[in-house]
Amino acid sequence: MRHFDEEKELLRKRLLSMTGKVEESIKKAIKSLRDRDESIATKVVNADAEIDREEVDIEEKCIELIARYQPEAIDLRTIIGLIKINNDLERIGDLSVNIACASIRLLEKPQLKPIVGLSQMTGIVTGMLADSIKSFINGDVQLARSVCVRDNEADEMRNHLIRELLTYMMEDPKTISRCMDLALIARNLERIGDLSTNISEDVIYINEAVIIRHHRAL
Amino acid sequence: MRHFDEEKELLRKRLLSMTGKVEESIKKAIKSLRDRDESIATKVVNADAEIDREEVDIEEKCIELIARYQPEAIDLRTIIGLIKINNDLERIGDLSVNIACASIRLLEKPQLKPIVGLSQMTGIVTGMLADSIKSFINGDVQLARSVCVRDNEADEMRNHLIRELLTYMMEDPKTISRCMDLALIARNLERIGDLSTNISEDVIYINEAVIIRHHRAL
Amino acid sequence: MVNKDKITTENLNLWFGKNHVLKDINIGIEENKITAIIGPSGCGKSTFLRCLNRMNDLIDNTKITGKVSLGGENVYNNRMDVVTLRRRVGMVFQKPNPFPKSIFENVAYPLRIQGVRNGISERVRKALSAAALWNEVKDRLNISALSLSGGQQQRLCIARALVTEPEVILMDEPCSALDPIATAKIEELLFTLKEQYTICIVTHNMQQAARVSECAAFLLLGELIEFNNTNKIFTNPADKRTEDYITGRFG
Amino acid sequence: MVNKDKITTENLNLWFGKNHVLKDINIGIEENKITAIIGPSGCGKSTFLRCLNRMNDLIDNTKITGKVSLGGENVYNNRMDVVTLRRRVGMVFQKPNPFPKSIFENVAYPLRIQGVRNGISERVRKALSAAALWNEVKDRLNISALSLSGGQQQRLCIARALVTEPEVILMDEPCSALDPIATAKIEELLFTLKEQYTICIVTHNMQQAARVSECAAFLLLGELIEFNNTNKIFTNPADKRTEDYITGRFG
Amino acid sequence: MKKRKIVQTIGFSLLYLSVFIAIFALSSILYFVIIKGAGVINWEFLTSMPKEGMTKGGIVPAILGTFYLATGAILFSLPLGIFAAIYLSEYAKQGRLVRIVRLGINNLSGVPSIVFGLFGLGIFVKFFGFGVSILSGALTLGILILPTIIRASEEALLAIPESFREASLALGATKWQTIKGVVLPNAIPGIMTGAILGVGRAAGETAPILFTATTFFCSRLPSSIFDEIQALPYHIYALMTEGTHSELQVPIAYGTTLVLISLVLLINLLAIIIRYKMRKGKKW
Amino acid sequence: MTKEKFIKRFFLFFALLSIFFLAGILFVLFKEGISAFGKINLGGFLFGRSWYPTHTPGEFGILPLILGSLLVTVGALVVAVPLGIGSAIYISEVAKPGVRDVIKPLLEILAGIPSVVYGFFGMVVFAPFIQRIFDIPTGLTAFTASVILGIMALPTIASIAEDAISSVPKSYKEASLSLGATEWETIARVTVPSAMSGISAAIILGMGRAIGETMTVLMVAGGAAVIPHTFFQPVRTMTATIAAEMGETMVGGIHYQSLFAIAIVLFLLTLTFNIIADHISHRYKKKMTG
Ligand SMILES: Nc1ncnc2c1ncn2[C@@H]1O[C@H](COP(=O)(O)OP(=O)(O)OP(=O)(O)O)[C@@H](O)[C@H]1O
Ligand SMILES: Nc1ncnc2c1ncn2[C@@H]1O[C@H](COP(=O)(O)OP(=O)(O)OP(=O)(O)O)[C@@H](O)[C@H]1O
Ligand SMILES: [Mg+2]
Ligand SMILES: [Mg+2]
Ligand SMILES: O=P([O-])([O-])[O-]
Repeated sequence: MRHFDEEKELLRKRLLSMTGKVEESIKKAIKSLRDRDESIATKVVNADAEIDREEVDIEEKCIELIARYQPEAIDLRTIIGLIKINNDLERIGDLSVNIACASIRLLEKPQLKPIVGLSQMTGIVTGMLADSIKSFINGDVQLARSVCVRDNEADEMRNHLIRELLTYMMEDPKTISRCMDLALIARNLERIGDLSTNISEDVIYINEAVIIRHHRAL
Repeated sequence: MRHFDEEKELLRKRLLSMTGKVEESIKKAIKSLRDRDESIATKVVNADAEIDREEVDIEEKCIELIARYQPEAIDLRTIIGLIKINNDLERIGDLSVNIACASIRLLEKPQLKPIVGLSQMTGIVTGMLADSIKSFINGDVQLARSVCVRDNEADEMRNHLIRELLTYMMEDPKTISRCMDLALIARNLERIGDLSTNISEDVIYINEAVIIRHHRAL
Repeated sequence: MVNKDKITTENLNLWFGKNHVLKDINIGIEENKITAIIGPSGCGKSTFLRCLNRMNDLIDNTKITGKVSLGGENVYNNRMDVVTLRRRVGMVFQKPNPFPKSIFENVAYPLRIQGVRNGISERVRKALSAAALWNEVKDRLNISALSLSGGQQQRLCIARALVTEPEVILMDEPCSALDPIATAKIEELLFTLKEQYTICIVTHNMQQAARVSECAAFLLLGELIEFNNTNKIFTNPADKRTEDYITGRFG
Repeated sequence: MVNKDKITTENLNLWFGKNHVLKDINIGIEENKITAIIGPSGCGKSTFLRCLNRMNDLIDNTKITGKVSLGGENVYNNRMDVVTLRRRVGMVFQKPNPFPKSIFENVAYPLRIQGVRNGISERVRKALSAAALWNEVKDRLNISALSLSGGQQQRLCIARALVTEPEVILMDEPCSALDPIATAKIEELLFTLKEQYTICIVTHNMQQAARVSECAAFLLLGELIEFNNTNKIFTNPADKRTEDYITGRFG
Repeated sequence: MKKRKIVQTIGFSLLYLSVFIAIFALSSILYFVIIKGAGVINWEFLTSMPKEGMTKGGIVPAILGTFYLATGAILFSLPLGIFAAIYLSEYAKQGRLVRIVRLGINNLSGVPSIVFGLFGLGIFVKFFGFGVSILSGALTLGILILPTIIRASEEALLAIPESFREASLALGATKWQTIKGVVLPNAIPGIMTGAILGVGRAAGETAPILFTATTFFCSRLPSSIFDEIQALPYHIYALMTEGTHSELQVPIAYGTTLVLISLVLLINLLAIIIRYKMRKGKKW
Repeated sequence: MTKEKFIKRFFLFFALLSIFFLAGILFVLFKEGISAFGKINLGGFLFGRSWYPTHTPGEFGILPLILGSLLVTVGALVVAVPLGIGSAIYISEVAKPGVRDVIKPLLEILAGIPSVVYGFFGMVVFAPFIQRIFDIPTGLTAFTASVILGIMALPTIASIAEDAISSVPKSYKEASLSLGATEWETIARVTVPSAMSGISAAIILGMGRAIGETMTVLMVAGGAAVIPHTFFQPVRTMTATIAAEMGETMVGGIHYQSLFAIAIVLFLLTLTFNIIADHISHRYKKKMTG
């Protein structure tokens, strides 16, 4: 195996572990809301610094690999893909922090009727995220494409949620502020879905050198 | 001048013109709201396809430049920076589409009391965007740093706006749906500010090879 | 802008003795572009290049079948005069090979053998300018060409090839004997030359091929594996073997 | 892991006649790492390398001041025996230079001159394995080394340098006569060798320096401009001249 | 380690010794010839005819004879040699013909000089009927030095890098234009060296002219190329082996030897100087 | 025929001349010498122990001449080979550039000293010296001839061997030194072995030169056509015989013919040497280029 391949492999592994952390953050943020446990949310917020550091590290490593090995063709696409995916992952991390912050705000006030859709949506987007990264690691274009399809589902769900929240707010103006936060959470979850889709698109680019983003119907 | 420099110059120019388009989109989206002119918003939505295409083109060109010239040191950082800035610009484009869509939804309903803050915030974030790109083109690290500072201002403004909107909603639940859209617009503007900050950070990285993002207080 | 092919080969085959060195090469070298030939050592790059101006005629035991057309005419036609052909298709070699004459006489040589008498110095000046060497040597045209640096010598050889205004310039690893700085200068020169000439360059420096060329051909064991835009070849080659070679996974 | 310096130079100066070729070089070459020396042609890279095993002694009119320490001992001390020094500091040259002997005898040569009698074939096998050549030649150890390919010859030379288990291996552009595929093989070999040896490599292929080395030194007109981590040099050099050279803006 | 150093010292000593002996032996020859010959040489010795049955007088016929023979030989073999060398280095394709030609040249150069003498005797003197004459001797010597000339010329031509030829051909020159314009001009110094060495060799040879050109004594200077002549080398031999007053002849022989040696060495020196100059100036 | 083709044929003609001359030599030798074998049988000629061509009937056994030639040649080689090769090694490997620039041209110049000068020197200086030292009746012996011939062949051998040694790539030397070999080890184990074929070619060419040498041996070997028993007796070589006797023979007579017959033997002998040397140096070239 070429030395470059070893380095690339190492980077892939780091990305995978970063994904694990990010996924955990999302789940925890939502869990803190469900279990009404502020400490979990705080942990998510605190964990972000590490993800941020890791992101910076990985990006530096990628640039170093380009600078040192001048990769071409699939190797180059992989590294550029890594940079972008890494970026997206970090943003997903930020989004879970956003969710956690909203959760903390919500926990200061009495509980609203629990929103089932939120957990369900979390399931979908973490699934998307996991699959997009899996597709990257395995070079599985099929799986990547399936993630893109699932994005519509997530969008659908968010719209549904927002509509539900609107009704709550209309019914009881006292809930407005809380509903706004819940809407924010829904939006963030949806954005996580979007970013996972981005990742999947990058995977497709890496493997087939076709940039497909924006081609699908908006 | 080296051939590579020519190519890089060309790319810079393209990025600049893309920035112009994106800026225009943001301003138009807000203008459509202010002037209550749906046609302007529609134009924004339609113009996005071109921005998307341009983004894909620029990114391909960047990868091509890496593949063909194996740039090192500042050249490499510039190209990687270009890829990231390009990405950010496209996202800003998407955000203005989001604003335009919200605007279209708002225009279906009677006008709320005009929100002065929104125009003001638009001014701030478009200023940030313009400056961040200017700092990139001119390699002006000073300017880039100033953009990062202004981000707090934008955040402040958004919080202020959201609080104002909450009051409206509480006062008159009929406005809830419209206020939600306005809040969305405020959030999107704030995200434009965030992305401009990202761009500025990239500019600093390109020129000083120091990755500063996440270092500043969150 | 539709570019037409300046040189095309059709089923070009070449044997050195029993050694089948080029196998059914079909390629179209576009006008006013730089085409690069890449491939591992011994794959037939130089041989291919030397087919185009019939320099292989000098080697014994060579058998060639197929067609090489230069602007529509078959180069291996009996009516094609080799001397005229070589005047139309200039060549620059791996090692700078100026004659041990003065700078001026080096560039004037092709004119002199053609019996040109008038305007020689003007044409020499033009060729040296085109080869981006004029400013460096204009005050010492009479010193020996051998006292120039390697990179200058190579540009002198380019000027010498340009002076009779060929249609095509073939370059066989023109920078492999030069250091990176001289190489960079030659590469920059190529970008300006291609506006007027059709250039075909052999290089085993893949990065160089990537930098300078618009089209690239990948040869392997005498076969043309892939011929495409340089961008395509270097970001997304169609053939697995090209990809392996480009990314250094080969062999 | 703290790495200590295997070789250090202190204010190393060298003159060829009146030509001041190395100027106050202070450098520390770390143990079990690959250190690359880069710089434009004629900047003194080879000369610097040849100072480390006193190969410059062979050149007349050389004047050297300053210190070169190998594991603490000054190499230019009178008590230092050049023959022993060269055994401790092996060297691999630009052009593969196997002796016109069999493969086996090439590698056995350093042992034979030292008067080793026992276990020669075992040590030859080990050296050839370490140079990643054993599998390719094990069945034909008695054929002439000159019938190997260029890349194989270079690995043979590496094996020959390894057989006496030197502490340091100096390489002066070891791949510049090789094609990209053979080069890739040697580069891979370097990664495994550095676990056991301290390696210092001169190359004018910057990409190669970037790929293989952990530390890199940039020389210019005999001065050490920058000496740093390779990462740093190639992504963010501290000196403007390094940056210009690395990005090809030089000259 | 110590043992290796000692071996080295012994080895080097042997080398010094052999060079010393070689130089000593050769220079002692020069020494004797110069010491003993210098006294004999004067203007008269160089410019007058021999007198009194070779026991007195000068050696002018021998000097002239050697001059005629060497000039004739080079005039004959230089064009032949150059043309042959051009064929070999520029036109010949590797193959049986060239191998045979080359073998022929190598063997011709190895043929003992006395055999050339017999050949000259058989062909020029007898068969063509030139008799014992300048012409026969010059032709014989010419053939003798032909391999030297061909080799030197070929070497000079081969030293012209192939890249010059390729460059010229690639610029649209014909083969002959290439030879004329690029190859030959650069080979001339090398060819000249060969020619000069040939002259030196021709001037010093004795055996080939024994039966083809020389005579012990001739009373007048030659008037045509069909005349017999004296020559320096033969003169030395004759003085030592013929005649009856050896005590008078030996000093003359010393003088003649000094003249011959000076002549030949000067010629060789010239060739060597040219060659060194050329090597220095050559940058390709 | 085009101009270019004509030019090529023109040059070809001259290239073939050497062959033509060689064939001519062979032809002349056989034409004049072959009829000797009609009168003397081949075995008696080659192995006959006495050479009395002027007796009646003449005896034409050239064994003493062949042995004389061989003895002198071997003796010459014993002198010339170690000195020549030692000098060659010294010049190319040991000498400082300044020294080399003097010694090398000196040897080259000395290589040009005509053979008759060596003969002369041998006669007037060296032979009397030998006579005195060893207290023998005449100084003109096989030994004297060997030494003089050896000195004469020395520059030739040295110069060819030097070429061979200095054409050993410098990189071999550097490689060896960098592996911790001493300079002597480098010379003995790398440089000289690499140049071995070139050196052998030099020796064989030197041998050819010695065996074909005429004037020197004619003047210093003493000229007795008897089978030699010691080094310190006069001998007569084939070349000397031809040179000495041709002048006195009757053209076309048996003596004349037998001298040509000797030339045939000589010619074939040197031809063999040359072919061997050629073969070796050919192989050498192949070896050096891999
Ligand atoms: N003059 C020749 N005679 C016989 N075979 C030859 C000759 N020149 C080249 N070949 C053979 O033809 C094949 C192709 O050679 P060519 O020189 O075209 O390769 P290349 O791709 O240019 O390699 P490199 O990168 O080493 O220059 C090789 O196998 C080579 O051995
Ligand atoms: N043997 C020598 N005698 C005199 N000067 C020399 C000698 N070798 C090198 N130099 C000079 O020393 C300087 C440095 O040479 P050196 O060979 O170290 O350069 P380099 O950096 O290795 O260049 P390159 O990349 O061309 O190998 C040059 O100016 C050169 O001319
Ligand atoms: Mg080639
Ligand atoms: Mg060097
Ligand atoms: O054979 P010679 O050299 O003595 O003429």
